[in-house]
Amino acid sequence: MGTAEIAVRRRNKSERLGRVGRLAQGKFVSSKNVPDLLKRIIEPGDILCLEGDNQKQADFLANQLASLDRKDLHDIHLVMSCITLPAHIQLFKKGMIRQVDFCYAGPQGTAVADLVKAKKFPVGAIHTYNELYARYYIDLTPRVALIAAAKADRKGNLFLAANTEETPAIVEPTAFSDGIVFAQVNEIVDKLPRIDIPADQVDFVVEAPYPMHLQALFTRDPAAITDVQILMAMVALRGIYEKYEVQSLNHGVGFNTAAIELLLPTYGERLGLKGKICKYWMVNPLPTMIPAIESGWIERVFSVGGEVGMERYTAARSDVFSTGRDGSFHSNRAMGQLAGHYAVDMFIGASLQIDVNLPGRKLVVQLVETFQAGRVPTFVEELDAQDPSIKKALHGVAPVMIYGDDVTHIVTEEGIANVGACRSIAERQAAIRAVAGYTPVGLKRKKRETEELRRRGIVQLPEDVGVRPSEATRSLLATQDIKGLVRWSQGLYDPPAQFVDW
Amino acid sequence: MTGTSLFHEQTARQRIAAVVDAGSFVELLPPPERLTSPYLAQLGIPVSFDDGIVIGKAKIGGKKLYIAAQVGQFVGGAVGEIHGAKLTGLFKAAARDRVPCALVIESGGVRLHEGSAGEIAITETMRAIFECRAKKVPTIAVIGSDIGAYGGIGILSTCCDFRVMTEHGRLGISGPIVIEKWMGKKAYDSSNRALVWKTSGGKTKYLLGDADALVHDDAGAVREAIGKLLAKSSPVTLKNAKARQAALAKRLKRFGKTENPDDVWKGMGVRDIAAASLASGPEFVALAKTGRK
Amino acid sequence: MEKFAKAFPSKPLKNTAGKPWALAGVVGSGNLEVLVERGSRPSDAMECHIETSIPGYKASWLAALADFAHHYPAGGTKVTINDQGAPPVLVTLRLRQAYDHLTKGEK
Amino acid sequence: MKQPSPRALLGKLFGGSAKGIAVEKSLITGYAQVGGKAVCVIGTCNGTYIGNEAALVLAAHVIDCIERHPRTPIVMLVDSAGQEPNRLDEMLGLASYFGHLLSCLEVARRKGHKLITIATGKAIGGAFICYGMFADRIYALDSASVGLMPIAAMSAVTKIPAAVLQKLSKTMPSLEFGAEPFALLGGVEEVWPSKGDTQARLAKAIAAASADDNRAALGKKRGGRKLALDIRNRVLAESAK
Repeated sequence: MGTAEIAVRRRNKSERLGRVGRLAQGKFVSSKNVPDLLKRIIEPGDILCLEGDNQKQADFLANQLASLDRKDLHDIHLVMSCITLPAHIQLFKKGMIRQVDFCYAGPQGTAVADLVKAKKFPVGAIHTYNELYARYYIDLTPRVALIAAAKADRKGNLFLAANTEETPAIVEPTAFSDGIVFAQVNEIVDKLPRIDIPADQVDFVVEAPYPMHLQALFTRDPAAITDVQILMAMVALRGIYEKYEVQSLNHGVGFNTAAIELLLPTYGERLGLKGKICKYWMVNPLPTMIPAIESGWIERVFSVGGEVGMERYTAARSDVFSTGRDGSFHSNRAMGQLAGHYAVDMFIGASLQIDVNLPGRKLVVQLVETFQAGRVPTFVEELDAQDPSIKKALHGVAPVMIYGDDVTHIVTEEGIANVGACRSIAERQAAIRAVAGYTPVGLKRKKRETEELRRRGIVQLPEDVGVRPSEATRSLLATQDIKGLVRWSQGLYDPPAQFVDW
Repeated sequence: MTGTSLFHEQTARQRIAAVVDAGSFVELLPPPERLTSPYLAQLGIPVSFDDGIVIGKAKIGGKKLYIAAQVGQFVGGAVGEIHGAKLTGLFKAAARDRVPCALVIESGGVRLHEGSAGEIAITETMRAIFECRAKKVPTIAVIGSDIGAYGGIGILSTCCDFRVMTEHGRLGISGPIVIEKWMGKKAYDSSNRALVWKTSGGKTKYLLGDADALVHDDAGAVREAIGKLLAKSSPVTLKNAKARQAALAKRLKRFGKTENPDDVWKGMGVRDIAAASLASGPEFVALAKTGRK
Repeated sequence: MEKFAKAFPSKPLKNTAGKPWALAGVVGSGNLEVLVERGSRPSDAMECHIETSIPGYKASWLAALADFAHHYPAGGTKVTINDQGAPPVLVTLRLRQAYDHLTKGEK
Repeated sequence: MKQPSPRALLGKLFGGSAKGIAVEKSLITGYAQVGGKAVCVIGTCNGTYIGNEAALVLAAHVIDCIERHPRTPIVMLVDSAGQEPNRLDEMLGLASYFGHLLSCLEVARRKGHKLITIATGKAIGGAFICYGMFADRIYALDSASVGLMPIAAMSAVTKIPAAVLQKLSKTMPSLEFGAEPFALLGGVEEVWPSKGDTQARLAKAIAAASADDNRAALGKKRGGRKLALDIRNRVLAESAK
């Protein structure tokens, strides 16, 4: 019975490969033949994986897929991390997708919301990255995976460069269950700097007419960091990092955390914290970490992905970053996510995607301003969407739910609420109100209640952790602009053009 | 250990306080006078107590000067009727008292919401600036912010004896977005910030001789530069006008068809464009000097 | 634009000498200017006048100002605010800056 | 209103002596006679856009006048839509070229040349600021388009509905576009009927011109710019304390 089933899959794969005929020369496909080839290797009912997270996208293959008609491609069960490109939306608009399992909608959030309203977005579930990768091995194993790599050699070996990202997590489960792996590459060369994916696991390769989409997602211009964010960063440094002596951490990506990174060599140094906190990081190579790295704060960084412009810097700082034998940066999203969940003392960020049932005692710190741009309050009593899971997936910064229970601490410019130490839901709500400032939620706080929580250390105002708000100015940052980061890096950081004004 | 306050990030009041001798600034028509724009009020736009310009008397190194600073955050530092009248009055006071006058610029030019009133005010201020220059009273424009000196204020800045710039400062008339609209994105991509700064930024202006000093993005450096210029003047004479005519004609002949600012830099003796781009103001000045040798 | 005024109970200013006025902040997107002046009556109230470009947040304003008047002896001052959509935290921050300038002189 | 050709306009202003004035690339330079006395003429026509090159041409003529015709009045004609938005001109310092033109005019003024401007067509933006508005006295033909910008353009840039601006302009002439409202602000001494005897008016204007800037006082007197003069005077009074 079991052997018969496996034989079916294997036979099915060879049938598909047989249909390709002259559309490929060995593993190599010319870009103009890609649409036809896709028609022949994908079957209705397939689980199809399209590589694409919030940084790296197999965009050429996605565009080719979106150019097909419903008659050629339908009843697809799409699995992918991030719905990022207009081409992804097209697949739904054309009615090709029977079900989708994904993590995050990112820049297409509004378009996805429209699809949901039009009932053209058949969601299976919204996952964390690791849930999805894990299911690729169990019940969501792709029949066909469309992936992206930097380079291929003549045998079909792949080099993934700095943005290894999720490629291994997709290729392995697919290749080892008779699925088809089809890679777009920026160029085909005689010799690769290093082999990240062996040719053995790759069925087709196309040299795409344009380089893969790569977002400079983690670059935060220090020039845009506000005094309020600096105040929050100071409060977090003293009230969380210093208090709990946080050694290893998973930093979110935002101006708040960028402010913390840029305060380490200045404010952190003054507090005598160097060597005591923040030694091990699970985070992408953030340009704003350069001053802390250069000042000797950071021992080790492991990353889920690369960052545009950081290639020469990360290569030159191989003691801190993972580099391959070729000397260039290496990342791995699945392993990074694992490390981020199991190997760190603390998660901190504005929008956190958190697996429930965390092992051991971890700090989970939500770092938010009480108001977002345009005076939208960050704190709400209840999410106002019909489908909170979709709403949460669509929002860059998810509103803080007063009833949420994953978070141990909430840090705002008003102070810290140690919600993890609260004894009841009512107490938890009071603690959140105490730091919710002048939002509608915050206005409901009662003075006596706040004072009692302060006495017990559950609520801490800036002055309670030794922070003077008048000190919170941009002059405290190790550098105030991108050019300063380049100078800190000794010219090794090459910021993307949109950040260069010199 | 800590970083520094960058001049281009400071507010008008912070700039004045940091540039002049401590405690020496006496503001004229200060905020409690509440001289706010009736135009903006009518249009339902927030007003400001100083109408976007802080003016007064002060000292640098013990020497008296009049000083004004525009508030770039407030309607782009643009000149309305009150703003302009304060500025005209200050330069006229400088001419009357024979006391140097410095203007810290951060303005896109005329405040559109007030129509032609601001336009006339700018030309009245120009006349007042030349009153100062007739009496050899130094007038100094400081351009050190991203908003820069544009439109009528860009022209006004060139009427002063001297221009002190930082690499953040920009000097021009039409801004990049206007030019892009007019000429197309191919001719001028306004989102290409490096090109924008090489077109109108302090470094290029210094190389061409339109900025007299290029200093650190720091109030102390600006203070020092103003201090050095307080005893100097650039007389408005026929001889100087003829020399300038020849220089500007030569510039146009030499670079009039040069598309790439880097080629202008090279033509002016900058050898390593990448290093010069990354250099601070004073470093750039040094690089340009060695290049010319 | 929305305009409102209210006086909040506050202990009288401690030192009566010093600068007659102080200003903090600038009117710009997401920012505000706060002018604090001495010599307002009565001496146990902080008199506030607000003009804001974003209507509908009066409750937040009043709460922030009341808290300030409660925490600092600001009686006998007149506070006038021109606002262009600053978040409440900035209101408190600028008030504190202007207050510091007024009571302690130059920053 | 249909604009007369540049030549026709020059003929109207300077009669037969207009033959001494060159019109090239919409730039006007030359010498002519007004009321039997020599004048120097610089200017723009055809609503042209001006840039670095144009500023140099006009400045050269001003220098020529100072050197060869001492104390001869300079008549400036303005019909220009503004500075041409151009990256290369900006890179080479358009503001400096305009500033140089203004400096040359200032040299002339100090050496006893009277400066008279006539806005003949478009008198808009940087092109008006960079020479025309720098005169001792500024006049405009009633057919001229004078001002910062028309309400429609102002509305497009400020995002304020045109109707709102239109309504406000009834009480705030500064917002209105045209020679008459500009005169209410003091920006124009007098608006001249296009059909009238402009030669006689020009002769009178030259005779009466003086170098003191009377515009703020005029604006206050005429009610179009009520604040400027008083505020300027307050600065002068308080700075003298």
